[in-house]
Amino acid sequence: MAVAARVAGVLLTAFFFGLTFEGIGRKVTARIQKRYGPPWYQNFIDVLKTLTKHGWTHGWIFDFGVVMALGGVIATLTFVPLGNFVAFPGLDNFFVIVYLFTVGALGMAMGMVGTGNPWASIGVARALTLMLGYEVPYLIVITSLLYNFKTSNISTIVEIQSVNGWNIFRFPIGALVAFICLQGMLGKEPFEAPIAPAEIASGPMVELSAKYMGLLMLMNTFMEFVEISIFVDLFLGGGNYFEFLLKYLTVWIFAIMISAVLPRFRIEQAVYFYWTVPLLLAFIQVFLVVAGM
Amino acid sequence: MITLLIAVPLALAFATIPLRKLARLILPVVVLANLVILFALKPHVGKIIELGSWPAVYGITLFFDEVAFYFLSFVNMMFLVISLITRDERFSIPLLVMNAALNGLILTADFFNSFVFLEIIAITSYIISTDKDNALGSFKYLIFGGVASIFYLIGAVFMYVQGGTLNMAYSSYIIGMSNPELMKTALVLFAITLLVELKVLPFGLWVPDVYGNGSALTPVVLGSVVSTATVYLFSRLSLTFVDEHLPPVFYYTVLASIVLSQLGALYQKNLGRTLAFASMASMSTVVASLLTRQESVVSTALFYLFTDALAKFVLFTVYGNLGVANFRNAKTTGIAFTFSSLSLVGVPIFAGFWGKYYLLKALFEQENYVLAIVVLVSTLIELAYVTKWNIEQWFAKKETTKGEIENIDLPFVQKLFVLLSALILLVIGLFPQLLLDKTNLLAEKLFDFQLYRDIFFGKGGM
Amino acid sequence: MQNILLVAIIGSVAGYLLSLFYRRLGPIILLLISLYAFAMLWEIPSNTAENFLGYDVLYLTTLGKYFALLSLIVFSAYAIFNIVWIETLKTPHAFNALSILTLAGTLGVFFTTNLVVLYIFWELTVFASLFIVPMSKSEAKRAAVWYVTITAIGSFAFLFATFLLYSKFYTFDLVEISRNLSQLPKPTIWLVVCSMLTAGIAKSGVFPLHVWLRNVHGKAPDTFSAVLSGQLVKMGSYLIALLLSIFPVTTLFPHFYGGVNILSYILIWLGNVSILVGTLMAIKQNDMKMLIAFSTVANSGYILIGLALLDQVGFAGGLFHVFNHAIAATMIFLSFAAVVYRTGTTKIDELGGLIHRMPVTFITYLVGIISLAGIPPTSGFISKWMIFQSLVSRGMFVTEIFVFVGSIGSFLYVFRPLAGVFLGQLKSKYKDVREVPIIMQIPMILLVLVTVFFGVFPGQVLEFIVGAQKEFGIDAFQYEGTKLITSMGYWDTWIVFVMFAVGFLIAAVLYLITPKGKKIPLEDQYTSGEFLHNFDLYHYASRFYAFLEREYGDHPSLENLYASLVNALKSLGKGIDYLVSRTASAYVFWLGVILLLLWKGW
Amino acid sequence: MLYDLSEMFREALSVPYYYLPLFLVSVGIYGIVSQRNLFKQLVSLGLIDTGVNILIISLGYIQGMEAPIYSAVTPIAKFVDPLPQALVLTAIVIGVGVLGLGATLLIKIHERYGTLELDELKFSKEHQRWQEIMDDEGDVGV
Repeated sequence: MAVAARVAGVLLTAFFFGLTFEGIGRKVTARIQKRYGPPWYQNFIDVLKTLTKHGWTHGWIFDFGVVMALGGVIATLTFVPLGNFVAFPGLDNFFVIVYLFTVGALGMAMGMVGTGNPWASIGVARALTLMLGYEVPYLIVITSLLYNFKTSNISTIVEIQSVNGWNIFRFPIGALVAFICLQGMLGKEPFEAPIAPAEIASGPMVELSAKYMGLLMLMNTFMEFVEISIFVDLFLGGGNYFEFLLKYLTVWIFAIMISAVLPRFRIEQAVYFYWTVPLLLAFIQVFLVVAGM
Repeated sequence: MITLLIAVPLALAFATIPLRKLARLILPVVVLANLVILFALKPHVGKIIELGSWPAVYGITLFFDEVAFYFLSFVNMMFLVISLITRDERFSIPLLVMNAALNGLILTADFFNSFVFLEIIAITSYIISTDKDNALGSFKYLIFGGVASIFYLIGAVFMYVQGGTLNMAYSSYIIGMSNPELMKTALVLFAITLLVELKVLPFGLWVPDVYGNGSALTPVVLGSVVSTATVYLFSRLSLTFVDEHLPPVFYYTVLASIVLSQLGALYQKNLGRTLAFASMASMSTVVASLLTRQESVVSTALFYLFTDALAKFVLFTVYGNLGVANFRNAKTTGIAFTFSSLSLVGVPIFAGFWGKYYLLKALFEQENYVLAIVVLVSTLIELAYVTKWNIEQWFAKKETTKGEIENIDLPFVQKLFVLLSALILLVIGLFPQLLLDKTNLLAEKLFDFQLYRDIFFGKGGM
Repeated sequence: MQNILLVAIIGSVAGYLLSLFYRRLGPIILLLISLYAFAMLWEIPSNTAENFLGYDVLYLTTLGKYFALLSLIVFSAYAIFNIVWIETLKTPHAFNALSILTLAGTLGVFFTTNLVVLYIFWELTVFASLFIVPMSKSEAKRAAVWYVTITAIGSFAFLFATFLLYSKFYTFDLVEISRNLSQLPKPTIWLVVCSMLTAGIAKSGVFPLHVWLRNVHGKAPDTFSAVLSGQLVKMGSYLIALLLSIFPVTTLFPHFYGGVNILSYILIWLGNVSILVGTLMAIKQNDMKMLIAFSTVANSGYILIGLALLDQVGFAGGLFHVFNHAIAATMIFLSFAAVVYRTGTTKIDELGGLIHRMPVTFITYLVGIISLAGIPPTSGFISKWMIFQSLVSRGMFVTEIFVFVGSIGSFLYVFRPLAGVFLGQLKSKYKDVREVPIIMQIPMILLVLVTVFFGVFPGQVLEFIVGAQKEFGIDAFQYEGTKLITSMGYWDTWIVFVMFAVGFLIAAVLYLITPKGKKIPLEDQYTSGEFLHNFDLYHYASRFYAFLEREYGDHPSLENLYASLVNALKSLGKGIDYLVSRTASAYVFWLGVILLLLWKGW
Repeated sequence: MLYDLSEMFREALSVPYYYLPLFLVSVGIYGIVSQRNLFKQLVSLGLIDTGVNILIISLGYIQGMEAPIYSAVTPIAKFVDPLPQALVLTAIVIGVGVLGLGATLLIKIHERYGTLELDELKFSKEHQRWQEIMDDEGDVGV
């Protein structure tokens, strides 16, 4: 029963704070762009409103894809440690989380392409290509951490940091690379080509309406939560629940601020970028780790 | 008694010149009679026969031992099959003459006689290779053969001048005792002549034009029968009478010949020429193995020789009659073709596999890695084009129209023999020991000059 | 084992004769033989020696048993599918006979440690499968020649090594040889081991001998591609696994990096390049079968990396990946066969929207690619996870790049047929397409269940793998029930699956309690405000990743290199032919030259 | 050590009656190599044959000996070696056979291609094949 409570805790945290932080992010973006911006609870309104409307569907795969996307991300979320708050201690294997994560992504991609709209296909193709770009340096950096600590459990690394100090100070280059990759994962500028509303009509989201939109907004929130949480856990020392949320908010605002002022890369430029600068930096980090520095 | 093997076909050949039809009918009978005589004489192997009761040193002698027996049986059996499947009566008389000469070549123990028989075989070969109006190819063959045979003649006379007798055993013994270098020189002369018939590359350049002309008869007779008999002579000369290796340049030439003729085959766009090059390659492989002068290798070379001759018989018969066939309309023939060609390459469960298997095994036991690698590489190339031609014929594009139906498959008799040969290859493939025992025996005898000599000296004496 | 082999060999003749009466009997016989063999084999304990036709040559290792059972699963699925599919073939009899013969050959390979017997069965398999390849498309003729030639490069190298070993030890028995191998001088060991591995590399489609896969898999009869990719390629992996584990590789070759010896390191690099080549080429393909053919190259690379690590986790991961890829590739190719059965094309951009007509086929493909891409809760993830764990624990970061590129790249390429063939706009040409007959659906559904089942309960597969590891003295992979344990942490397939179900349930509940959506036709779309008259063209399928493809568009091609090599050989042959076509005069001249050479000596 | 060619030549040149066969064989080989006419090639083959035959006879010649004929006047065993002469007789017969056959073949070639010149022959062979291809295609068209 304790497990169920912990799982519920993680999910509710992600729901409330995820949406809240998104709202704050919108506010921050607006202020940077000299606008007033929506209130912090705007995202709750958006989700609830969309979920109560009647929408359109393009067939069962569309419905199935949406459910699979949300379900997959929820499943992933339950394994992510929020600082020292872990639903399944010992089971937070990094690779399991990364790969479980793709279930949701696949569900979304499948459902959206299932609408039959080519803009969605283009968006998904771009998203996958971008993924090919950022995952490689990201995984290299993270695996260098795992190699260094001889474990692939995230919470173990969190524990080690509480003794040794944050990894962002021990591995500054790695943290930098991971953050650049995080920007791509979040789909924020300058790596925003898969969605690009002005170019491909929001790409995967082109045919979304009502509750489908709402469910995918939730999914998106959860995805961001997973991505940032892993970064916070691995580099910023996790900490207790509230420290964790604070760190989370910091990273999130930082990412938002960067995205607010940058234009977007073309997709192959993004891949090229990822495979040159961050990958090189990642290998410098690897060299330092292997050399024991 | 064994003399009949030479006398009867020869006599009947000349007797039937006015009656061509009769010659065609007589040919299988004669060959069958040969076989009967052979098997009747099997208990008497290891004998010499002195014609006209002259002592062996001076007179003409025939030598009949196990080696000769098996080669004779093979040659005559192939001849029987050929005589049964050939419907062309033009070549019956040359075939009779050739049969006599082949028997003579295998039996004779006299240098000059072997030259004469060789020339008779050559002349009949020239005639047979004019099949399908291929006079030009035949002429090319004639020039090659004509020039080459002179070396044999010089060699024979050389042996006589040095040894004082034309008898193989005596003169090689005498020269071997007094001056082995001279013996080797003579052997080089003999070898150059034989290499033309053995289709080793610079000397075998006539082969594609003669074999690849679309005739069914020419390549079968020349490839499966004449080559086999020539291998006999070559192995006798180079293994029994000489204790030393031929100059290494021979070996390297033959090795190059294996690979180059496979490459030639790979390039060909014509199945006949492909097969011609392939038979050059396999004969070169046999020669290369003989040149190693190691008993186990020679034994497997003979194994390889017999299975290869059988496979080539099938391939050439099918090609000669059907051209590039469409096997979907001729399944039995197709299966025989495929079996034989796979055996040729050395695919497991066919006889050819064991040929290559024992060959490689023997080569590795002797640590002869160069030839082993050459054999493997050449097999690889062979595999590529054999596969290509098999697939080409099994999955031919053109659908046969009704008008063509008569000639889309082999006639019954040919189909029977082709299938039979393919099945023999399969049976030998399943039970290789059947043939291997024989070839082991042959190899042992081939190397036993002591025995050969003893038979002569015991009988004739100087 | 002897009985199984004999039944299969006799069965191939029976299959031929019976299909003459009724063509569907052939696949049924294959199915019966597969089931019989499966039942028999399951009972045979490993490390059993048996006679074959009076020769003491059969020996069942756990590894062999594992591969044999896996093959039988693939063949059973193939057989069931063929019962209906066989109607499309022009030459069903030969197809049936050769299919059964292929099974016999491949089982023979797994049942022996005698090198010559292994070679014989190996070639039997190659030649039986060779003649199946060109049965449905005439373009496959050239492909078949490439297939047999490249496989033969490997098998002849193997034969070479076999005889080399024979000349040293006078035995063909692999177990006995491996005991004495260290007595040989170093260069010989290198030569022998590398030559033998070449056979496995050629057969499993690892760089640089991968070039045959594209055309052979792509143009072979549709269901046979499943066997080619799911089973025959695994024969190569078997050989690699057997050789690497039975030879004391770790003591024979010096240590290089991260606890990996130099030979393994070279193999891992071959695996790396295979992954890169396979992935990048797969992304480019427009023909769905060729796409998966290249994916087979990449996955063979994964398997090779796993096996070459030769440790507790990596080796087990490699063996598990064999299982996963075999099942996944079979599923994918069978679903393609179903698509081709109904539509007659393999070009991705000629299809679209088939999910609305062929849902079962789609599900099969979907689960297949989920497993192929290594996404939980299918079994495909387990093996990838194991390989990752092993690589990370050794700090092999360069290899990781390739492995990760291959892993992420696999999402890219498997999505291409998904989007182009099954999703998107349904082409008006295929409006009336129906789902394939129920008999064809059965194997697909069964394989889906197998994949998910072993993804959640991998115990049975792991038991075999652990058995194989123990047999060859490698530390056994640790697992308790559904909990997989490595030195760097563990995970539990069951809990992950449960949480997956919970997440799904939450999403489903959310979906169900919210207002229902209205079903609208595919043509009812956002069209940028344009009037569209032809929705066939409103489908993004051709050059799906054009923006990525052009980044490596002018890559060097090994296929071209080999082709030009063959051309070079042919022009040598042409030179010989030129000599022939010249008239006699030139040759006698040559004769003279040779003669002179002879006299002067060499 | 292999047999030394130059040694052999020196030996041959020291004996005057080897000059003729050497000359004939050289001319024959040159003819076969250089001539583009098939008949001339055949004649060259004949020359080589003759040269070799003479060589063989000279091998059996012993300086100062007499012809190997038994009679009341000839002293016993002061003959040259008779066997090479006998062999040469056979060789000549065979040579005639080969030459005759060669001539027959040439006639056939001439009948078929209308020429014995290799260069023309090549062209006419090519021409003929081309003609055959055209014929085949004509059949298909009809």
